[in-house]
Amino acid sequence: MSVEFCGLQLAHPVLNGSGTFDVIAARRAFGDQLLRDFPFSAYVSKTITLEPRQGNPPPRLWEASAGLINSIGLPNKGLEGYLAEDLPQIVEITGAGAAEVPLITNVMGSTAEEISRLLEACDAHEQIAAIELNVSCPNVKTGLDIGSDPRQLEEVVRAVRPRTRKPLIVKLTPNTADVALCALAAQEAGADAVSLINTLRATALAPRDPTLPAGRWLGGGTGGLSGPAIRVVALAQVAAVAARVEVPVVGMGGVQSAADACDLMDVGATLVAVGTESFRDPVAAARIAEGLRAMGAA
Amino acid sequence: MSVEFCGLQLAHPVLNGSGTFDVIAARRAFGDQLLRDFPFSAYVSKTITLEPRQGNPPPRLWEASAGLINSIGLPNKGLEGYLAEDLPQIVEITGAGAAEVPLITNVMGSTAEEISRLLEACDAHEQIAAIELNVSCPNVKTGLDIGSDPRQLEEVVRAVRPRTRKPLIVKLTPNTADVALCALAAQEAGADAVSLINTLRATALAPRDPTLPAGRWLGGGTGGLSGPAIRVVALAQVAAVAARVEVPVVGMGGVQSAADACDLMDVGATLVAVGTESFRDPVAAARIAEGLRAMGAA
Amino acid sequence: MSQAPFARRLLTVTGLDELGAYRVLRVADPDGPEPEPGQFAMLSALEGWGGGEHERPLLARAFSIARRSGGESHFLLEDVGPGTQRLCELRAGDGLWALGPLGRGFAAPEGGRRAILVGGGVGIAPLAILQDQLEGPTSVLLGFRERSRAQGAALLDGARVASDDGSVGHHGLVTDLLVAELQRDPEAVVYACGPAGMLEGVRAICERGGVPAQLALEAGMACGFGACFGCVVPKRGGGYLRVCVDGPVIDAAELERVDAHAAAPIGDPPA
Amino acid sequence: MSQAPFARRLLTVTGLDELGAYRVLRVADPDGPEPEPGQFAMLSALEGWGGGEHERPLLARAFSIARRSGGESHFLLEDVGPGTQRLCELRAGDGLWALGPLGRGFAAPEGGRRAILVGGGVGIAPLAILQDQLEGPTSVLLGFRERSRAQGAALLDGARVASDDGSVGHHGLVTDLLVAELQRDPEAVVYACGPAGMLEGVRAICERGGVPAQLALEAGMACGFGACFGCVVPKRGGGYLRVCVDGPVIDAAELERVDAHAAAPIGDPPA
Ligand SMILES: Cc1cc2nc3c(=O)[nH]c(=O)nc-3n(C[C@H](O)[C@H](O)[C@H](O)COP(=O)(O)OP(=O)(O)OC[C@H]3O[C@@H](n4cnc5c(N)ncnc54)[C@H](O)[C@@H]3O)c2cc1C
Ligand SMILES: Cc1cc2nc3c(=O)[nH]c(=O)nc-3n(C[C@H](O)[C@H](O)[C@H](O)COP(=O)(O)OP(=O)(O)OC[C@H]3O[C@@H](n4cnc5c(N)ncnc54)[C@H](O)[C@@H]3O)c2cc1C
Ligand SMILES: Cc1cc2nc3c(=O)[nH]c(=O)nc-3n(C[C@H](O)[C@H](O)[C@H](O)COP(=O)(O)O)c2cc1C
Ligand SMILES: Cc1cc2nc3c(=O)[nH]c(=O)nc-3n(C[C@H](O)[C@H](O)[C@H](O)COP(=O)(O)O)c2cc1C
Ligand code: FES
Ligand code: FES
Repeated sequence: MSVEFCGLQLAHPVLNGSGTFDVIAARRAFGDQLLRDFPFSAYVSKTITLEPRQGNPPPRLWEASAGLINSIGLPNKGLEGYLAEDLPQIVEITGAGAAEVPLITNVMGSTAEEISRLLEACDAHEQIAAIELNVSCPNVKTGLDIGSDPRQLEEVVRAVRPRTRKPLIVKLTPNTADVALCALAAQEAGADAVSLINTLRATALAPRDPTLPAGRWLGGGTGGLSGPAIRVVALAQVAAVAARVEVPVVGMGGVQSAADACDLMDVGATLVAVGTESFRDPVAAARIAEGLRAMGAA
Repeated sequence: MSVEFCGLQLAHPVLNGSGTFDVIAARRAFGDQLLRDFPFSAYVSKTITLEPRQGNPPPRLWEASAGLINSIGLPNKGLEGYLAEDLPQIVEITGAGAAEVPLITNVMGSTAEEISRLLEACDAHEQIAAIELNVSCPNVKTGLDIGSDPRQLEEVVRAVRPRTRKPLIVKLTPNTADVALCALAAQEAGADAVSLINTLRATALAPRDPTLPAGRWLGGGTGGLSGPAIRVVALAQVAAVAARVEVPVVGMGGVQSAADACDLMDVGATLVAVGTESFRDPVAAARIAEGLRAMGAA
Repeated sequence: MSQAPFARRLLTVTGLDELGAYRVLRVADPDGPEPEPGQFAMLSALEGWGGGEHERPLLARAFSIARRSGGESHFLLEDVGPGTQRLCELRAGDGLWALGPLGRGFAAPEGGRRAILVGGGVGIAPLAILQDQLEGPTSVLLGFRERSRAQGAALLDGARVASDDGSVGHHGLVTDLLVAELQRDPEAVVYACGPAGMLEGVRAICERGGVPAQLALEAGMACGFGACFGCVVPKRGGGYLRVCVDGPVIDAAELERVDAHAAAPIGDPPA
Repeated sequence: MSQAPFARRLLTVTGLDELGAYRVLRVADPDGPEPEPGQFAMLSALEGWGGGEHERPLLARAFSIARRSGGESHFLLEDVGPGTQRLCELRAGDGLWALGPLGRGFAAPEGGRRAILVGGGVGIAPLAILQDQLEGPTSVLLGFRERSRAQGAALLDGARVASDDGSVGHHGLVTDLLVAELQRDPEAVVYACGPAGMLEGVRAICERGGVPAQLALEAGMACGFGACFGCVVPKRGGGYLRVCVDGPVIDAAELERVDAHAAAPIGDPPA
């Protein structure tokens, strides 16, 4: 069941999707049982940016047909705040003597320069085992632009790659014409792994209710669709990417069960991440890992 | 309720999505009641290509979470077969003395040359009121390539545009980084309208059942996702396009109810098309048109 | 072929009876068109089905009309997935959407030939209404996986049964019975419905013996009325047939072979 | 704050009682942690809920714990959408997933201040368990849209009621009662829960009078434990609070105003 990924030894193949599990808040809610029963084999932290961000105005959520649209807008304390305030608390939960899983820090920047500074800073912290570069967030213009054009993506990743010796995972955008070309570009530029899919661009209007202002529901205007609705899109994209690249693939999108995870692994994913399903069931990842074990799939 | 679209006067704003209603087969199944209760205000025929196509091997369908994946592969009799065999039968149903709705013929080709021949041939038939150019079918490589790159799309549409005086609707692919750029390109190149969304690329694996061969379920390998699961993605894409183009927009994707149709019109669609929902309820379009009327939305 | 009203109709369930491993769904439909044997309907439950509020089942499911009697339509169900499970939960008084009768049914025997009805598993359903309407003597040969399914044979009169596990009747395949029956009467015509493997056996046997055969096929269907082009099976000589409008009853001569993967699996492969 | 076991727990419904326009859902939970007043749980029905087989509701829904008694947890429900509708269909014996208790509850009054409980509509729920646990005299002021909802007042002891349509009690807003009550006792502390418009009224009144107030907020929630960052409300001085982990009970001083659009609407705005 143990699996090797970019030099990390993981107890099983199921992680969290970035931005879908806040261990600091979860510890407040669940106490130290979180540490003992930690459901993920590695912890991916929420996307951080160079400067602090408040995120989008509410409403930030809309439940769609078999899915969830979020328009969170990447709230975070910025690089400094993350390293000074969040990192120590995260490591207390994920680190030695506690859950003991590797920490993957997810970062996003709108220029190679910004990303370089993020990577360098992460590189200097030994508690960070690997870095995931988010080039795919649909809520922030720059993230989209970098990630959806293979050439630009290759350029940026090549420019930033030397700034860290840690494994670099590039999280691709699904909102692109041919995700396999983007994956190949990331690989060519030196990514150690790719992860996908992020959310599909989507939007919702306010319910036709005279007590509510009409128009866009989400404070951010548009958002990203996750959950079961995107599962078969994720399967196609992960399959297309895994068929083309040599580097390991982290597959995600609508995974709710071990069978869903197994499908992603069958088409070539090395690891599987769980996002929206953790909202329904915070220990979903443990259940899925257990199921994979029972299926003999991992 | 009557609505003007590219010079055509339509009784209401609800059409069918191409490839989701075969009037010839429906007449065999339902008889002449089809003519009397015709649910669409214009009839869009299934995509035709220059040469006949058998379509993909079965299985061609997979029911997904709140959606349907199809991998039909554009079976059709080819241009000649369509004009000689299908067109007269279609017109008997949609034409004067019968349903009396305009016929929109949907065509696809992999080169400007091919498309030109299709447009010229359609132009010569007065029974055809308008032409929809499918640059978005995810099952056929060439359709994807033309439609997902704004520059290539503009080039092709500009090249073929002079071949017909009939209104030309360009059906965009949703599998692209920025669909509004594609819509603008189509408009610049002379499209009279754009329509979207086509299906999202998706796939499925065979159920884990020892009696079935493992691997990809669909004979065509991958397919396209339609139905409720894609509704909020369609809404975002239609909104993005309608905000940028001047030409009318035909919105579709997961429409099941008048409220869904109204959402698309609220973000700027002039017409709305119904696809997968007609499979569940062949007169869904009439129900939706009726509902729009009751909501005062059309 | 009987044509369907152009709209699904909201019918009321009158009962759901156990029949061994199967259920017989009875629905009040006094005004519905008389179906031909072999025709089917696309069914979905009014509540707890599809799209608006539920995820799967989303699309309606195809079911052979198994019998018409006293203004009721009967369907034989086997619970194999979300759609059939939901239908098996229905109770008298519940609402059911039905679109149909759809498709091409069985053609009457030509030239006074005797009919042999060959059914497998839940595929026996259209043979019941066929037997109701055929004149003259018929042979009925049915195959099942095991005893609880074999109770389904009560749907027809005078059936001879084979079972995979030997728990009822002939221990073996229903096609064994067919071979023997054709030896007795090579001038018969065969009407068959069941899983793809069984139909392929029937097809090959009849081809070898030069016996005309009409096969009621199944395939995954999204619409049931020719709209989606999803339900195809390969045609002899190339190309595809749409099972919903070119079938479900197809002359065996039109097929090269019945492909197990192409046809949607049905619940109860007897072999 | 009481912490939740790290996993949703499968509980059994013991009953669903009518209370005017509302329902009281009772659930056996003898081993569950004791919640603090103001804490909530994320609930979803075992059957007919979410994702795997159904479309909406997909995510669990947040509900204040209205009472603990005899090993049971009580929830007050108003049917306003697919989730609450499904919960209102539950019957004794049905399974219910519960994650909780979650969030920060009400803090006990400081310095012997008398508590005034102000509730609106289904938002009266957390005030019931608060009243159960408060020592000393309290005033209970509740606002409802009309008579059938006002029956919900029976959940608390000695409530004074206002109704929008004047059918019960004071004809007007519950905040009218609060203004009068604060004139009598300006040294009180206010605990309030209800729709955003009412909470904003309470907040403004208390700010003007320098009265401390704790407001139990609502917001659309995907997770309930701080994972999604979806449930935010604007904080005084900029930035956002997560209602699920920074609240749902928030000191009025932390808020500039309670924004009606930001907070998820609840069923029964009394104004
Ligand atoms: C003309 C015709 C007549 C029929 N008559 C009868 C009848 O009289 N009685 C009867 O019981 N059945 C009959 N069937 C079969 C019946 O339609 C199917 O069993 C039914 O559609 C299954 O639906 P389900 O939701 O229960 O199962 P599904 O989940 O649809 O599973 C059925 C089969 O489809 C495959 N499958 C699994 N998941 C999916 C998926 N997500 N998308 C697509 N395929 C999937 C699997 O191989 C599975 O075994 C008939 C079919 C046809 C075409
Ligand atoms: C801490 C807390 C405590 C609560 N306590 C209680 C309680 O004790 N009792 C109680 O009855 N309720 C309580 N609520 C409110 C309850 O959680 C909501 O009423 C419930 O989530 C509604 O779910 P629904 O599926 O029934 O309705 P929904 O369909 O979710 O509709 C609820 C509202 O959300 C909006 N909405 C509509 N469609 C959507 C959509 N697709 N996606 C997102 N929003 C949409 C609409 O404005 C609608 O009025 C509480 C909420 C919170 C946060
Ligand atoms: C509420 C929410 C917040 C998210 N935040 C981030 C984020 O900060 N960075 C990121 O790379 N992905 C983010 N994602 C995307 C997820 O990591 C994941 O790629 C996506 O949700 C698909 O998986 P799922 O269907 O299992 O949720 C977020 C998703 C959700 C639902
Ligand atoms: C079975 C099926 C076949 C389709 N065939 C075509 C086609 O031939 N040409 C085309 O342009 N679009 C085709 N489409 C796409 C639809 O026209 C429509 O764009 C899409 O299904 C989204 O709408 P819906 O969610 O309402 O189905 C097809 C869709 C389905 C489901
Ligand atoms: S089921 Fe749609 S064409 Fe046959
Ligand atoms: S509900 Fe998810 S963070 Fe509050």
